[in-house]
Amino acid sequence: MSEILKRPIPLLITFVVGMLMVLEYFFTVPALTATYDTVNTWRVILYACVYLGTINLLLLHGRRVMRRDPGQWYYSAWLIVMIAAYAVLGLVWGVDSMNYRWMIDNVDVPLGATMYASLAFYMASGAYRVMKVRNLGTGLLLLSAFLVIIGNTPLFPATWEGFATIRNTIFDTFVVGSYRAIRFGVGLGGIALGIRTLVGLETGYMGRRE
Amino acid sequence: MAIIKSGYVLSFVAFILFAVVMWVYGEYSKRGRVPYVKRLPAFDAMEEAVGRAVEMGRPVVMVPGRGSFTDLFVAQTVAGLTVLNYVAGLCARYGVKLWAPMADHLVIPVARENVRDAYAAEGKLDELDVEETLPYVSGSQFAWASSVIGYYARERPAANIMVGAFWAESMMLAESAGRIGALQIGGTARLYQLPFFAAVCDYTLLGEEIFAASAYMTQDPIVITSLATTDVFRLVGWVIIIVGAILSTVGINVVYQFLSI
Amino acid sequence: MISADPGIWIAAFFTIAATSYVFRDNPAFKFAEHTFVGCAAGYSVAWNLTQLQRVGLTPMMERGIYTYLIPIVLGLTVYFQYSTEYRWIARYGVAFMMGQGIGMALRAKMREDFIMQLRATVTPLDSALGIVIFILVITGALHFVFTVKRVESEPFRTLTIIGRYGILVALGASFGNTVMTRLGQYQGRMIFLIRDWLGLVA
Amino acid sequence: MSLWDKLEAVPNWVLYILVLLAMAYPIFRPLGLPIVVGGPSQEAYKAVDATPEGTYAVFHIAYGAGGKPTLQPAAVAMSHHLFEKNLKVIYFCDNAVDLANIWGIFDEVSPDTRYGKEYGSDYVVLSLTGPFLTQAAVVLSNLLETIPTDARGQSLKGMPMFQGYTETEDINIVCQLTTSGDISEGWVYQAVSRYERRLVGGWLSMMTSSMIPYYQAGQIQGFIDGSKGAADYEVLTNKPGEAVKITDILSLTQVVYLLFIIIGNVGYFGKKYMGGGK
Repeated sequence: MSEILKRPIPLLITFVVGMLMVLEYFFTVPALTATYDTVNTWRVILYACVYLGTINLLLLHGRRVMRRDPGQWYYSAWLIVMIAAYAVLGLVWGVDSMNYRWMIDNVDVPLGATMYASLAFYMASGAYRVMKVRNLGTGLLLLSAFLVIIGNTPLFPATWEGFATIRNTIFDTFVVGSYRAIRFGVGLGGIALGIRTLVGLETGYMGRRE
Repeated sequence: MAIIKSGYVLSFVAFILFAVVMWVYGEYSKRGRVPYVKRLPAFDAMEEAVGRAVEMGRPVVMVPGRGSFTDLFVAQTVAGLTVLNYVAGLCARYGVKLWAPMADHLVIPVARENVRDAYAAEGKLDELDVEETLPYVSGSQFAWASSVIGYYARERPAANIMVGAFWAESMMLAESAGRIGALQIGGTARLYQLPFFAAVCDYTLLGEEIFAASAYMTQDPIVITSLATTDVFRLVGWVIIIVGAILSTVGINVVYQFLSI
Repeated sequence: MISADPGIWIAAFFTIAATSYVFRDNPAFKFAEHTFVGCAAGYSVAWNLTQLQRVGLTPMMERGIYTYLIPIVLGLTVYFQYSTEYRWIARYGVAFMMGQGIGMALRAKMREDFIMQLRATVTPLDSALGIVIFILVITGALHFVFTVKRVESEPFRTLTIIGRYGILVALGASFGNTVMTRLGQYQGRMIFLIRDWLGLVA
Repeated sequence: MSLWDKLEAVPNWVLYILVLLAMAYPIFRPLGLPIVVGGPSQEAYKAVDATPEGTYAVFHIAYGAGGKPTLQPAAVAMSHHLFEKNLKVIYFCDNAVDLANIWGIFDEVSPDTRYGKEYGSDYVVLSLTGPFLTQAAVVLSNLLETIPTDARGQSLKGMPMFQGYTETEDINIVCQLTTSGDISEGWVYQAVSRYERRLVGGWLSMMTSSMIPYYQAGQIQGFIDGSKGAADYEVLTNKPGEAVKITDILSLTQVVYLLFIIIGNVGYFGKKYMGGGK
């Protein structure tokens, strides 16, 4: 009995729940949609029970603090304090409170916004150092990038409307056509992976195939 | 009879047909007739990359992406690990140092097992230290990126191979490795990061090409049947577009209506 | 007039610390990054516990919906992945999540990513725009055919090469837009520093 | 060291200082250039404008901290438009940063004083969790059953705007602003494909390429193309603000960027063909 519990039944759950989602999309059957809505509600509740990411973070940084890793343990200790502060205050004050908004607006937003924004500097040094016209392919890519940047810079369309037209034409032709061809693959490839997973051929997520 | 929504009939039939074609190809490959898979130029470049590392006496960096197994990027992560397995085999054979930074807890054991298998196949298992060759660098995006960039600056690798799921850090890696003149092979199916690899890398695997490259390496029938099935639908779509466009140019919209049922 | 609000000063410190990383990795950045990772994990715990109480526990107690115990138990099974002996129990929660997630993500792809895209391309070839899109779609589609040997010989081979160059032009356009994205993002921070923090501009 | 070597050897910190200066200068001396409004922004405006009075609009705020500088201005401009059209607006988000962003939107738009709107009667804020596609399904088809309370813990069923609320049919349009490809594509799969609602998209301009096939095929009514789209929408709603300012400043920064590409390639080709080949 225990062998069936280990693999076949979980795979059956994946298949049944997966097919419920798919059939509900194609067929208007009230009972099917009611079951689907219930499963979605369960999925929201289940999601709110799983804190693996935070646990892994605490285990990793907790170990660093215990071992007093040189040059790292105090950063890890601070990280754990931050997790505790934001978790406890979020529950005490409420995540919708103005105090909590103050904590988010003055710590999280500047950090999150600036970390992604600082990629602008990598793009600048990238443009200068590695964006070279090495062959026809990179040449076309750079020419297209160049014309789009000009079209996106109000200075140029303000002097000659044609720059905006060139930029829009590149999007309305090359980008629509080529990305539509790419999207075929994303769609069909996604279906292939989905079917493989639902029928149990792709079980990477269950660890290596025994 | 269950009411299928109008405008969804063709999609449902196509979906069922897709599963059937996949099953048929699966049966064929079980009887040894695995479909043909094209050999991509980027695949040969990997041999060139390791050869360059031997000449320069410098390491090869192979980054299998930052995806995991439980998110929707599992296929890209598996493709990245396949390329890692292949590159590890080449490094073991030619005695080149390999460095493959890890970013996800679930991927680490599988990646290390793959590389162990590759080194064992070349009879070089004793030369492998998995902790050093496949270190867990960090789970957080920018800490991970800064460690990888630090490695590029210190070790100045001869080649940098990046295949798998990547996010905003792709530009940082491609730019930093390009700055030290490494031969770069980049491949991802995450569309938003594709422009950076295409702009900076010497060889690029565009989107699905990473699946074709990994299928070519492993000849894994499950992945190849998927590729073959998507190709069938792509070619059917190709014919529909040509016939449909020509007919609609002369005013016959039958194909457009067919696609709307 | 320089700002007197302590919150603005904290935000300014973190903005500068997070930027410093680009020049050189340094303690201020390490502190900023560990703060960022910590508070992101912290608020997601508070957020999800609040949701668990509002969406799950309270309705179960007040309205007696005891079927909500099923997702809660499934959620708890996932923690068995930490035990070597009972790791297989975790598969139940993962199986439910994967089935629901993959089924939901998969179902609309045939229609929206394939059928509707085909339909948008079977339009009359009576404009330069329409013709160029048509050519790029059919050559681009051929470029991604990997398992048909016939496509590697003429005339298809030339079409696939055209397709690849079309894709590279499209990627260039996407790169150009990414420049605007990244520069625009940092522009916002620069306005914050000069206007909101230093008050050098109205 | 030949001229070409010098051209290729500018250290990074010099490049970064040039970028910082190019960003700072126009803040003091705005160029005040006219904005050429793009097609997709106009279509997005028309789609919202065509929404009948009194129907419901879902507004998904999902740009977090990374997208706030460029997309929050679009959220403000679009909120002005939704309230002007007297629609019942359901704001929703799935994390504390986006909830803080929504409070920030209300600070700038002040729906109560400027438009005479009342929380609970004309607009509401929901906080959700779970995978995105599931959140979209819940909001569009099973809201009152699954989500008992709003972001502040008040009961939804008790709110005036949800009296006699029929799931899905009452929602006339979905607007979304996000930095995540899974969300922008996910809305096509749920709002357009499964529930057949009108959808107005909004994302970072780096995402436009992979989303534009949906727009050209008519699946998405219109979209906000990053800060450029946000500036367009501010102009269309006659509420010039942060986005117009950012786009104006971007002129100089992007010119500097173009110069970097040119100098880099001049150095590269000079070295390659003029002497001292690589």
